[in-house]
Amino acid sequence: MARNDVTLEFFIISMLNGLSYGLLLFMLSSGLTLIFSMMGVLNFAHASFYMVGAYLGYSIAQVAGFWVALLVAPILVGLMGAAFERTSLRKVHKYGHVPELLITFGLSYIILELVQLIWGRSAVEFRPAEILQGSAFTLLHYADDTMGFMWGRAPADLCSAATGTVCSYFPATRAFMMLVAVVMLVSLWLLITRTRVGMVIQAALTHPEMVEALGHNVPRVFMLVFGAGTALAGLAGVIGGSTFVTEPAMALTLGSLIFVVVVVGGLGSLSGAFLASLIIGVVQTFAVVLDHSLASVLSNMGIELSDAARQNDLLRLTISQVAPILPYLFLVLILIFRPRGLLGNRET
Amino acid sequence: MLDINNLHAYYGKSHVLHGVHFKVAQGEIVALLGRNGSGRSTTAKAIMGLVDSEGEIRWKGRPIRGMKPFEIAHLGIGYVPENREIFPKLTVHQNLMLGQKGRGKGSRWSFDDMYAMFPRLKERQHTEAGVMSGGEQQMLTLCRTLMGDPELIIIDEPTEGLAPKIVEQVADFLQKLKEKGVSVLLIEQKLTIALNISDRALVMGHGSIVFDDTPAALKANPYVRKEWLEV
Amino acid sequence: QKGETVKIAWIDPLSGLMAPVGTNQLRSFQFFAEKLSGDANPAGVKFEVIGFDNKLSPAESLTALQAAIDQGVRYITQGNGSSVAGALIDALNRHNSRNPGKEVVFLNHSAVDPDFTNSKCSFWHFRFDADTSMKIEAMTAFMKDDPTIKKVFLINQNYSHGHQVAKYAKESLKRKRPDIEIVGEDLHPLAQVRDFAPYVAKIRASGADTVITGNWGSDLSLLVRAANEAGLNVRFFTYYAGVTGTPTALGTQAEGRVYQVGYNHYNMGGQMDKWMAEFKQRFNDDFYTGSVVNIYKGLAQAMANAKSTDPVKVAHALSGLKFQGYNGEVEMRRTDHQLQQPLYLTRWQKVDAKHPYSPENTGMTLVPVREFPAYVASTPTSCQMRRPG
Amino acid sequence: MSTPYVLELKDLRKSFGKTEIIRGANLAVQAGERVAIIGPNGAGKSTLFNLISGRFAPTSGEVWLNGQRIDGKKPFEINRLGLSRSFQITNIFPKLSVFENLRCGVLWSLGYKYTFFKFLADLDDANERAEELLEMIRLDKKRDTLAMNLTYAEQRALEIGITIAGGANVVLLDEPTAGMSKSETKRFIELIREVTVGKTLLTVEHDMGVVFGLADKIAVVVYGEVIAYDTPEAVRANQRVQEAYLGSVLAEEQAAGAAH
Amino acid sequence: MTTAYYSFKPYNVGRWIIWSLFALVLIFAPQVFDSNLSISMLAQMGIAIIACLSYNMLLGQGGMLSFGHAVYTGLGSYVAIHTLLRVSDGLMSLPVSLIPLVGGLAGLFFAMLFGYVTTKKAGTPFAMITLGIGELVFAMSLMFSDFFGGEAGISADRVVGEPFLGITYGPNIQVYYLIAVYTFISVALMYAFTRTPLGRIINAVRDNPERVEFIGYNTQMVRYLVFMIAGFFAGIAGGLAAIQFEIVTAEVVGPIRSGGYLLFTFLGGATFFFGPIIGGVLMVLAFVLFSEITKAWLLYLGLIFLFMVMYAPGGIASLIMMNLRVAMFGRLRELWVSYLALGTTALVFLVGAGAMIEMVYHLQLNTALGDEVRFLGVTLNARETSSWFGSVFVALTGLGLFELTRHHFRRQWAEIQTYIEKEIKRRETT
Ligand SMILES: Nc1ncnc2c1ncn2[C@@H]1O[C@H](COP(=O)(O)OP(=O)(O)OP(=O)(O)O)[C@@H](O)[C@H]1O
Ligand SMILES: Nc1ncnc2c1ncn2[C@@H]1O[C@H](COP(=O)(O)OP(=O)(O)OP(=O)(O)O)[C@@H](O)[C@H]1O
Ligand SMILES: [Mg+2]
Ligand SMILES: [Mg+2]
Repeated sequence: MARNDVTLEFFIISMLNGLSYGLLLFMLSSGLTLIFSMMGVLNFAHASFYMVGAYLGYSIAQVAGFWVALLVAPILVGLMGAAFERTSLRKVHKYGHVPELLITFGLSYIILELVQLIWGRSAVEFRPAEILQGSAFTLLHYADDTMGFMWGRAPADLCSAATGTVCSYFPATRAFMMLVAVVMLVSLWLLITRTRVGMVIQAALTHPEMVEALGHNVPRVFMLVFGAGTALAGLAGVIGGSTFVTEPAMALTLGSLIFVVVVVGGLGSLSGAFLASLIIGVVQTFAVVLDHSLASVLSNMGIELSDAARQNDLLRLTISQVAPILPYLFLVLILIFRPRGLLGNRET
Repeated sequence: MLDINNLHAYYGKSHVLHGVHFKVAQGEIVALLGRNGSGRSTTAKAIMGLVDSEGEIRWKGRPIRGMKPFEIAHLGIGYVPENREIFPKLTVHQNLMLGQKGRGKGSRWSFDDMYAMFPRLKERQHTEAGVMSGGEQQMLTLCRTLMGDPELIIIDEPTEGLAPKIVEQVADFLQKLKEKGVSVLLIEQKLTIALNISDRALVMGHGSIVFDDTPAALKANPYVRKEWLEV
Repeated sequence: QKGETVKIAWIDPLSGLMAPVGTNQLRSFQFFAEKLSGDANPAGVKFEVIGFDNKLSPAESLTALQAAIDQGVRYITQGNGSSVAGALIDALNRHNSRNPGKEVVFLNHSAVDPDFTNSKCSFWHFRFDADTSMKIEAMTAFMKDDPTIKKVFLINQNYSHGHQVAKYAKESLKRKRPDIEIVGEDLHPLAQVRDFAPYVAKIRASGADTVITGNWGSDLSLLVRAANEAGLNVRFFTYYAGVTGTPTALGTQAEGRVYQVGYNHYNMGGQMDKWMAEFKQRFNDDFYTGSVVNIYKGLAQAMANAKSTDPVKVAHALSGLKFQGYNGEVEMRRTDHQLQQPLYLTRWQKVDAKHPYSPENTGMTLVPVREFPAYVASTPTSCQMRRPG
Repeated sequence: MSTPYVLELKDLRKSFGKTEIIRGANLAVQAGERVAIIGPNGAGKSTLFNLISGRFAPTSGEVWLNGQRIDGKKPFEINRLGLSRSFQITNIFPKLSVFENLRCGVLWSLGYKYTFFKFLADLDDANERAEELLEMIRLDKKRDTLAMNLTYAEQRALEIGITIAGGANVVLLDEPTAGMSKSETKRFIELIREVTVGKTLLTVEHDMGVVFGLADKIAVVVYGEVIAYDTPEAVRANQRVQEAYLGSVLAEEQAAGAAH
Repeated sequence: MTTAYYSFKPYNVGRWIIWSLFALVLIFAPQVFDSNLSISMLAQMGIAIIACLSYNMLLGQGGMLSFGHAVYTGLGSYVAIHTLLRVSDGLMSLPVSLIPLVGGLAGLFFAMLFGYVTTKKAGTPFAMITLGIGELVFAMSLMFSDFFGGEAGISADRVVGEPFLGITYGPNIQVYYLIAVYTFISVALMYAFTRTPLGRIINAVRDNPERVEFIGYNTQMVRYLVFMIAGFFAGIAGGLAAIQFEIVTAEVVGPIRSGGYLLFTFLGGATFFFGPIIGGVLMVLAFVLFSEITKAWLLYLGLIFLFMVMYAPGGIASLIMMNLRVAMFGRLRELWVSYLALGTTALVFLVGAGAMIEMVYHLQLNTALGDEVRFLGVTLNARETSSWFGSVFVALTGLGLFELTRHHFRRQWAEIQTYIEKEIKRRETT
């Protein structure tokens, strides 16, 4: 068993890890919220656009550097999204939500295959810009159990075993990730509250003809929204891809998780998505840290277990092992007890 | 101003309008009468480009058939549909906002004008439109279209489900519109009001215009009324 | 049997998570089918490989098996995913007993679950890889002599392979270095985790100086990368550091801190080097599944001895066969059909004159730091094999 | 306890958020009566219907149906107790044929409930009943047309058909003739008369023609209260009603229009 | 909904014919396709058909979009295989032929369990809950290896107990006929269901739940009941799968599988009863055969879906019904030519495009075997421009001609439809 004496810097670092991971989730889900809640489209290809963002970012970074990629890749992805909306999604809009969903389903297959054709089937080496590869700051834990903090990466000699100082670094990429996510939140919030687009779309969901008859170009608005949503996914892709890994499997692993975020947060509620992402990020991170299982808890409580019982799956299961399913548990419970989601204003 | 020639309209395959002709002049109220299913609403929808149609529709001399609804709307034609298509999830106020073009600059009508006309709406301006009473929704649709400051307004059964008292108000209001130089194409069931306020009356039957003259003439013409309006 | 064509059905993933590895291995099989056919082998048979994509799914694999058998295939090979291997073994046991005269032999190139040569051992199954217990045996033999290792952390994927690595590691460490403290053990979902930072934080908190992991693919590269970023300075003892994609991800930062245990490495020397060079310039990919070579060599030898390509005869001949593998004299142990072969412990570091070969052109390579002759790595078996008459 | 009344509202109240919409409505309807409910827009007529039929639960007050207390019950429970309603905005099963629409309306009342081991085709009583209804609402020609392809008037008729299909003895109709021309309306009133013989009928209407043509009692709802409940003549004479609702000329004219 | 009013004619000859044909196909299929593989594929088709039909009870008939149907087929499989193990360990005695029923009961049980929460809601919440539950069960399947056997799964031997009339279920063919029998009965039962009161009310609930509440039905209850029935048949499919493969692994409860049911049910056509049957067949073809034929199968699959959804949102079944309608008005004959033209031009295009795709994949995957690609008997060289030119040219000409014929066909089709409408109107009036 790992010692779970949770030292302070360990706690801080874990918390930051959780937050930054949550914020990545938010970057992804914000785009989905936009599309899902405004157009009512369950865009199963959203994570695929995330992947495309990462790969495009990778290729662009090769020729023009990371920062250009950070700017250009999302735009390209956005254009792709818009194009898809215009050529395919729009055609099936009138058939209702299931066809819309299925067409994105099909799209996700296609994207996956194309990506593998273009960039191959194994991971590509996508590294963030130089300055991001270092550490944002270092937490020092001196031999005399006092804590220290310093920007950037603490010099090696300081952290050598000799001095007995323990250094925990916090990667700059993650710091950057958090920054971008927050900026994204603010700007999106402005966009939605300061413009009529949101209203037009909501109205168009129920009475598209009427909205047009009032002089709004509904198709174009839909296209823009979809483009914007996918662009956000692209942005998340560049950052997520360079921080973690850029590989064909990256879409699959996040695919359904972001739906959880959007629904748990409450359809149409950006702040909800934000909250949900953070919660899920932090919960998952800390769940990993805890090694308690029913068995260990029981035995800590002085209850003796037979070997058979100790071998029992359910009892043996540690919290860190169930970490990955917590979001879905969360989802089901929310939908049963609070169908409108955490901060949602209307039923999904 | 509006000039319709030999207009045909279809729902998918079924042929509903068979060659409709009529004109609407500046600042004139024209009543479009007829039985259920005679094709009046379809005519309205055809003008707005909401159903596929053939023939000729000219607005200020320029052909508008085949344009997109929002383009037509921007040319200054407003449309009030028959079955209260308010936006249920939005509040009354937001509904009105969506009626505006751009930010509603230079529009003849302000929110206050609307609330003044139907105080009921002012009371409920922050409730979801979806939960409002049938009548209230009817008022809302009318106002919403006016916010767009149309020069011609096509109204499909505006007094539908309104209390008699309100019906009178609406009638008066339509005349106000006229004074402000707005033309009105009024689709109505209630003969009395329609004939009281309109300058011209059209009667529609089986998808074409079967009578086009002054209300007086219509009153005086028992045949048309028997044939095309009563049973 | 001279001049006969021996069809071998390759049933492994070409799509999904393991696609890159699968693709690489299919290429390996095809490549060496060319190299070792005809006069190049004592039996003078021509090998032909038919690839089936099993999408890493046992059920799909069984269907593929059906297809293969319909095409008259009598030899199959597979390696990715012990779950699939297990399913295939069961299926073959049933098939061979239900359809005498149509027997099929299973040549396992990479599935390392010890059960296959112990509790679940079967006469029809031959393993050319070294199973988990053997690799751990070698790994710990190396760790035994390194006093700087005091605290070990076990992190593995939450499925049978991971479980076994953890299990055997704990056992043999207790045996060889009771003083080493297992400061932590973790099982994480397979190929789900994108963010290993929490695990790294945990490892750091546990104060470990060494990590043992059976992780492969992104689970390994992400783990190491996260460790680098957090400045976690520990050694990693791994199984699959050299496999497609991982070298790139390890890059230069992991220098000197990542070890791999295996039955081959990138600088075996001699004929092997030529082959690898050719393989590389042809596919611009690295050959790392050495068992492929031994499969062909062993199979051919057995056919030569049996003077036939009939699977039953060949199986009997192969069982207990001693032959020259690319890595020296090896033996297909009769009792459990586990190939007895030397193992190598290698370290991830810069290429040098003696070790020029660099996987995925990273400028890095795996340098052998210790070689274990077959008998060291060998482990006992509990197999009671039912041998057909 | 039992009352002489089929339907009885006792000091019924309903508020949405802060705004109270129904402010203590009282009404007692006798068996077989035809009651028209009139009142200004937004007075609370439809809401009243929603409270009675269980779509909303009242904030306070009681609703009695056939001597049973039903306020707060679920719509389907109330329906099973013999009360059925139609909607102001047409509310049918668009993708089913006219006949199927009606048959669905019939099933529960004939006790088939959630049956899944009998064939619909073999439920003769249900099918006959459905066919009758088809005749009644004069849609036998459109028997197999999908409901969504009917004209507006026809859809209204179907709406009524479904409403009475269950054979409930209390029927609520919300603006049944909305959107119909005079002629259509006349025929429609006839139809309603026929299909509701022997039932208790409550209907919301703005068309005075219909009101005076159909009702033997009129309830006037203003600001969520029933301010008058009496015979047509009495109500027409009633001063408050005049200014609260009818307004001058028009009412006269309309009533006249309907009178002949 | 399907043309429900046929159900009135007391004795419907057409239907008798169709059902007997169905039976005959089931009986003689393995005689025609008699290799091991094709027999096991036929068996799998039977299973897929049951699964897809049961799924369509939710999607097509109840308007319930489920992302977790594999939970019920899968758990059915697991319970079935555990039963099989018990039987072979002699802990209980049960003829193998009945084990699918055990699976069915399991499906029913779990549908009862989970359905209680899921069917409280409809629409998107429903979809999302099923998604959540699906993911949960899948994740658990890898955690509780006692029951799920980890990723290695649970395997068993179906040859247990005394052979009954010489039936051991050893040989594929015997298993196939077991499955065929189950398939026929299940299909018949599920068809019958659409003809029952509950079967009709669920349609009403799909169309307009609110109104249903006002004709005496509790919509939640209706959904719940149907959900359970669907679960039962799903479980049967699962049980059969357990016997067919003799192994059950975690993937059978996985989201991918659930997605498969959704996709192929839709592809087959959710609005008609027989749609999912087509879907089931295609499902097996796609996953087993298609993936053998070409490496690019996932790409093709994706494209097929894209275009099907765009141009035939009613699925294949709707295409068939449309043409039947045309045929009933005796206008189909004129269309043959156009269809032929469309078919050929489309084919030409596909050949070209296919060739290119294949070459790209070849370059990607196995340049090992030289640059030759065998494609439809032709040998292409992935590195020679000539091959590329060739395929591009073929593809383009194909596309061009296709567009031309399509326009012509469009007009023709529209004309016929108008005619039919008129005809219908005329018949109504007379
Ligand atoms: N969506 C539709 N699909 C098919 N036919 C339609 C549709 N809407 C209307 N129709 C048909 O078109 C004809 C004219 O309809 P329209 O609504 O214009 O009549 P109307 O004069 O407005 O009568 P109403 O008083 O019912 O509004 C009717 O016969 C109707 O059946
Ligand atoms: N769910 C709700 N939430 C908030 N307000 C509501 C709700 N339902 C109805 N109201 C309000 O209650 C009032 C009465 O509505 P109701 O539909 O009963 O009027 P009505 O008498 O039917 O008028 P009409 O004759 O125009 O249909 C309206 O002002 C409406 O806005
Ligand atoms: Mg109309
Ligand atoms: Mg009302």
